[in-house]
Amino acid sequence: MTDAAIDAAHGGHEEHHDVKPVRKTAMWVFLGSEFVFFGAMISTFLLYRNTTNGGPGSEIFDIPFTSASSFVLLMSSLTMVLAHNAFENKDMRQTRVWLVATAFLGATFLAGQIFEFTEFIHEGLTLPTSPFGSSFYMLTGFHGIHVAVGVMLLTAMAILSLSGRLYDDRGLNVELVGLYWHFVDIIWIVIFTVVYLLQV
Amino acid sequence: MTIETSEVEELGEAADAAVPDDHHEEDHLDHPTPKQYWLIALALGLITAVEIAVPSIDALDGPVGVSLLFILGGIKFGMVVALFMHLKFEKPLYKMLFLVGLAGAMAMFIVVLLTFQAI
Amino acid sequence: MTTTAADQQIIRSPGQRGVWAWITTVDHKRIGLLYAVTAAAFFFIGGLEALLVRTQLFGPDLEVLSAAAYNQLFTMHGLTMVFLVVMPIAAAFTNYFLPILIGARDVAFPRLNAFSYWLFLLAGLLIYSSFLLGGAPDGAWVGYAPLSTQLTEVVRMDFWSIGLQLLGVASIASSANFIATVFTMRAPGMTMLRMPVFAWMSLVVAFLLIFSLPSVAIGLFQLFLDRNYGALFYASAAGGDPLLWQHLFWIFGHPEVYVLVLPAMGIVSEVLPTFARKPLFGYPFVVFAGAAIGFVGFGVWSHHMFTSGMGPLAEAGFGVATMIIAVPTGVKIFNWIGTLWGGKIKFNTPMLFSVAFIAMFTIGGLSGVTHAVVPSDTQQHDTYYVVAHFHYVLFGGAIFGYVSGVYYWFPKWTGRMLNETLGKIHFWLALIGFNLTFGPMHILGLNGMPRRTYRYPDGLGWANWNAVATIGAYIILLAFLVFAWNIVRSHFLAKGERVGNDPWDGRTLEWTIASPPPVHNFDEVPVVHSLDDFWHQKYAEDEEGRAVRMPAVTGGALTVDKKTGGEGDDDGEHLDIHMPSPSYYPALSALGIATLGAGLIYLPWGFFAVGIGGAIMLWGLFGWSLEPVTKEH
Amino acid sequence: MAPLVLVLAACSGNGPQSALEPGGPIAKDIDGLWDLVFWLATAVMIFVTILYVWAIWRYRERAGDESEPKQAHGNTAIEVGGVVFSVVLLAIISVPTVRGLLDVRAIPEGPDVLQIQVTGHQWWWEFEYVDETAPDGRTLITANELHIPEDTRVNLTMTSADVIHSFWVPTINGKRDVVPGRSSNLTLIADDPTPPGEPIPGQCAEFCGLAHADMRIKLHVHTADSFAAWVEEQLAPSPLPAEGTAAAAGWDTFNAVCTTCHQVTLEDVEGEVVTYGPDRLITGGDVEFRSSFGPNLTHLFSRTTFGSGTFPLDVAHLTQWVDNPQALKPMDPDRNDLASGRVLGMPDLGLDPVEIAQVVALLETWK
Repeated sequence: MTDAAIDAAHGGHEEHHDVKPVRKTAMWVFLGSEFVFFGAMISTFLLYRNTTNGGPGSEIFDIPFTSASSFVLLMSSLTMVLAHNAFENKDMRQTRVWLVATAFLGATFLAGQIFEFTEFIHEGLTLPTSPFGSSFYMLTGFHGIHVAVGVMLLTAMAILSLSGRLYDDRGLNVELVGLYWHFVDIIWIVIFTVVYLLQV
Repeated sequence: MTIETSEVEELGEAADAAVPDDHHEEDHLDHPTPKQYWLIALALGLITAVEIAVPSIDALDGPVGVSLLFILGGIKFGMVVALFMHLKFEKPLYKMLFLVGLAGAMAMFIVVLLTFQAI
Repeated sequence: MTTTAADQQIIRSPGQRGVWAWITTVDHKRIGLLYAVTAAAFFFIGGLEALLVRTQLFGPDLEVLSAAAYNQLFTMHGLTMVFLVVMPIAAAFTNYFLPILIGARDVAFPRLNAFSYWLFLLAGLLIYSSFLLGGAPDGAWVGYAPLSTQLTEVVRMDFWSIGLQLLGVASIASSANFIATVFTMRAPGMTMLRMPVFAWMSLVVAFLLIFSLPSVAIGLFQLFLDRNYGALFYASAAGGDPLLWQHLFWIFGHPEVYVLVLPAMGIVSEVLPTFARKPLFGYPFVVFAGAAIGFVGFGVWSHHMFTSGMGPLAEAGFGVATMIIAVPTGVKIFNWIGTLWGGKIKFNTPMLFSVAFIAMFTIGGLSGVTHAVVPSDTQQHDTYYVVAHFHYVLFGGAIFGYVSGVYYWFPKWTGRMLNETLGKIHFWLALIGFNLTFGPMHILGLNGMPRRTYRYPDGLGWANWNAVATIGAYIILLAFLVFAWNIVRSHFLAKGERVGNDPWDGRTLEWTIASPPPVHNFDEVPVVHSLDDFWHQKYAEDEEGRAVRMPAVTGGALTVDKKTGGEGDDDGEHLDIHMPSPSYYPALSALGIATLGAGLIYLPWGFFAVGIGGAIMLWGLFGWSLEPVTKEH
Repeated sequence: MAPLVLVLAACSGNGPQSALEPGGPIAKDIDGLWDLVFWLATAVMIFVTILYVWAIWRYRERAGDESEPKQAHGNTAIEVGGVVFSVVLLAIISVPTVRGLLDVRAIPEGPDVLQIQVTGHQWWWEFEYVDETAPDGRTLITANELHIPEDTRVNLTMTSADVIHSFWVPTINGKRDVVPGRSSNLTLIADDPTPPGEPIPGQCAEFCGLAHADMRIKLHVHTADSFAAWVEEQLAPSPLPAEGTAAAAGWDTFNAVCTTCHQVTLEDVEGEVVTYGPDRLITGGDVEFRSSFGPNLTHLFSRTTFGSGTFPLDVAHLTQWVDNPQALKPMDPDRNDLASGRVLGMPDLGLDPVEIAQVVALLETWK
């Protein structure tokens, strides 16, 4: 986004510096703040976990199905880190392969989520059913939006890599998108445990 | 969650380390190899399998199972953060930013839930 | 400014004129000025709203305003002053001076910076457009559910929730920007503990925002879903709990108070040493105290909820935590007094406002301690006593601090001084008007007058003090008209005295560069050797520790004489500085997001606007990420 | 500033709704705590002011003095001392704070406690004396004017029918929010009976929409005997008007229009007692509250005010009210939705002047 600002700080005639710290700092700051974002939704869910207003509750969860899609998302972290690794080794073909694989796994997870939502709606759980329904759909929905944004970024990068425009010093770079993607994954690790597995 | 007073000196150093002047190449130090990444993923998959099994084991009903799930989830969380996100190998500044967000959010929302007697 | 030579070298020409130059600017100084001008405009609107409110309350049972109009006006007054005045005026100072104070040429992400401004402006305009579209938000700035979710067919509170959401996005973006700037862009030698206090406070504020805004963002989404999609987060009949909103709001809302006041404290910490001609007493303690206020500030949100029924345990805990805040606040006050002690104090206008800041803030701080005493707070909560308290903190505190900053840095912005006589008239009118307005409110509150009431009956002993408060409010208006005239006279009528780089014999880096500064701030990035580096370039200390002026050094930016001023220290012969090029994509992206937000208010047919806004946003963001940062030759 | 605030505080008459004029033991405790904190804060203020004014005066720049000041950078001992000093001060106030908090929050128990259920509505108060029952099992329900005996512990159990309100009679106790879906408690103990017709004022303290300012409370404190008499009088039904009077014509209108929202308990000439009007239950947490859509009008004219303590109860005001309620009090009845329980005020009933006079004549009979 701003190599120029870095340049500016040091005068253009000085040697070109590693520009990553600026972007990476901002990315870690952003991820830190995302904890508050998801923390608010997770605690809302915990508060309303048993507030089903006569509608269905957590008994409608299909744990084997969600476990499978959780596994898919977990593995997408592997492909993401392999993409980053290939990029560090300047292997563009490998990078592209792993980026596409990550996007594909992410899309699979999203498809699973859409299927799950459809099932739940059939069983009578919707946003206006109960505070439980409201907080469930909001939490998993916002996570899904994060995944969707990630899939879009990964796809954009895969396309950019075709024309060799995948740079280290752009806002849209493999390492930053990777951080974001892993973050979305760790949030799902929490959601999977707290929402699905802890059915007290 | 801003910076705790006692951490300020440390923070200053961390920040100074982040100034682009210093030619830190630590980004590229000690990262796991692709093979290790596969092994980490395998471990994550196995832990997930155990997690899924926990609710169906009657002996693990109640607080034991709950704590086990939290521990297993925590291990997965930590592995992805430390190894896939490379935070283990990163500057203290990034660790601080990430952990302050995590710890702060947890502390605040646990207090919120406590005021509702929800946990 | 004689930057002609440099202009030819700098790719982004500072000579661009007209509206387009301002829309596409990515220069942190121009963006800072945009924030300042916008905040000033909103300040007069918000002030007008306050005057209408005060006029209605001049006597018992007056009928100047209807209840509906009153509720909209006090809601908009609060919203405006918090989100559209004090936050942006703090952002104005931070934008303009944070990079300069730490020796940088711009913020870390100049285009993101421009995006934050445009989104802030459009969100403000969106909220205000509600006046033309059936009525402004009327649920108080805190928007407590379920009052705020009650009338879903009336869109007023949707303007509030969407507007706040957009403002939150703008603030998060600029906070991440400032944090990255401070951690990665400091000049060589500018260690964290050599940063001016104002830079420190800006950093603390950025952290406060980044960790508090997401909480209210979730609350606002929940309210929005409740209002528009039948979600049941706050529907008590279905088991939803209205107190959840209060937690999510105040987890943000309390740190927000420090967001509003800490930058003002930073300004005061710059002004006092300059005019007392002494270093800030206990610099590390002042810095630590500011950080501690921010840190503890995250643990006290529920003291806004002492009457809501959280249970005695939580109330006791939050009460004691709230008292702890008084400790670092006290540290700051005593260090400011320590700074004055033994100094040689010049009472120029900036100093007068800073001195008044400390006095008024002390009163506000002490009345704050009385809120921590929970049983006592059950009497004071939601009364005019609270109104008095937070105006002492936010007006006598924050606003006085920012006004001090305006007088202090105006010569840096414009190259011209504000008039001292007018400044002193402004000061005394503001001080008297302020205390007349808000002093009596303590008594009104203790005597049982609740806030947010559009009328009150005679016979409760409130009439006289309300009349006094209203008269005070008009004196404040007078004071700020004088202020506005002072600015117009000095800058726009060009009658202000021209000054050089360093009119106040300052201590920090901004005084080493031209007034107004060149686009690239520093011809040569300074190397910093100590706190108050510039002062130490100018003064040594003798054996007794008294300051001794050194002969002017030659070379670089420091060939500045305070008497003549160093106009045009920019010899720029061999400057080859690449500043980022102007870009319209940030403004375009902001326009897209704001359009999208506006569409959400008028669902379902607003989906049209959502679609258009989304398309504009994507266009903006793609253009943004694909365009090179600097134009190729 | 501190002296100015003191002077202002000293020369102000406090008024009947002032927290500084406590009329009961709880408010007195709170006021005592306030006094402690106020004087401590004032002492700190005076100390700081003296230091500050002295520093400003002593170290101002004087004409002709060209010397530069000593460059003092700080003093750790002073910093530590200041921190310790302020921590000690705060410890001094935190102990009584916590103790006072526990006292204020304690819910009184025992057979001598008068139990009253309070329901907050936009924009009026409903009071049910759950232990005061008529022979036919009716409980005592009244609105806006609360009656309690002196020197008796009264436990209010409160919830809201719509948005958050806050019950506040400053001279008796601090405020307590009234939250929909939850029940909250507040203890009232009043020292002295109020003179007839001069109740203690209070009002809603949490912003609750359009007429928040007009959601007031009147608290009548009785001697034990007069309270018992009041209870007996209130539990008795009001009379159904005799045939042929203006009031009887008013009753036809009332029964057709007003009982949609208002409850009234009447006794006809045969001695049959009937309660007209809607009856609904509102849950606040674990407690159920009986409620209607508008104030219960049985014995309306035993009250001193109407419109939630806002207007004096006389024929002139009442006529105006029945004619056009929104002209007196800002409300939003067009958005009433009784099916979903949403009531935002009394609608304009569209009655002609004759009907209005008849209805008012009827109301006058319900003393």
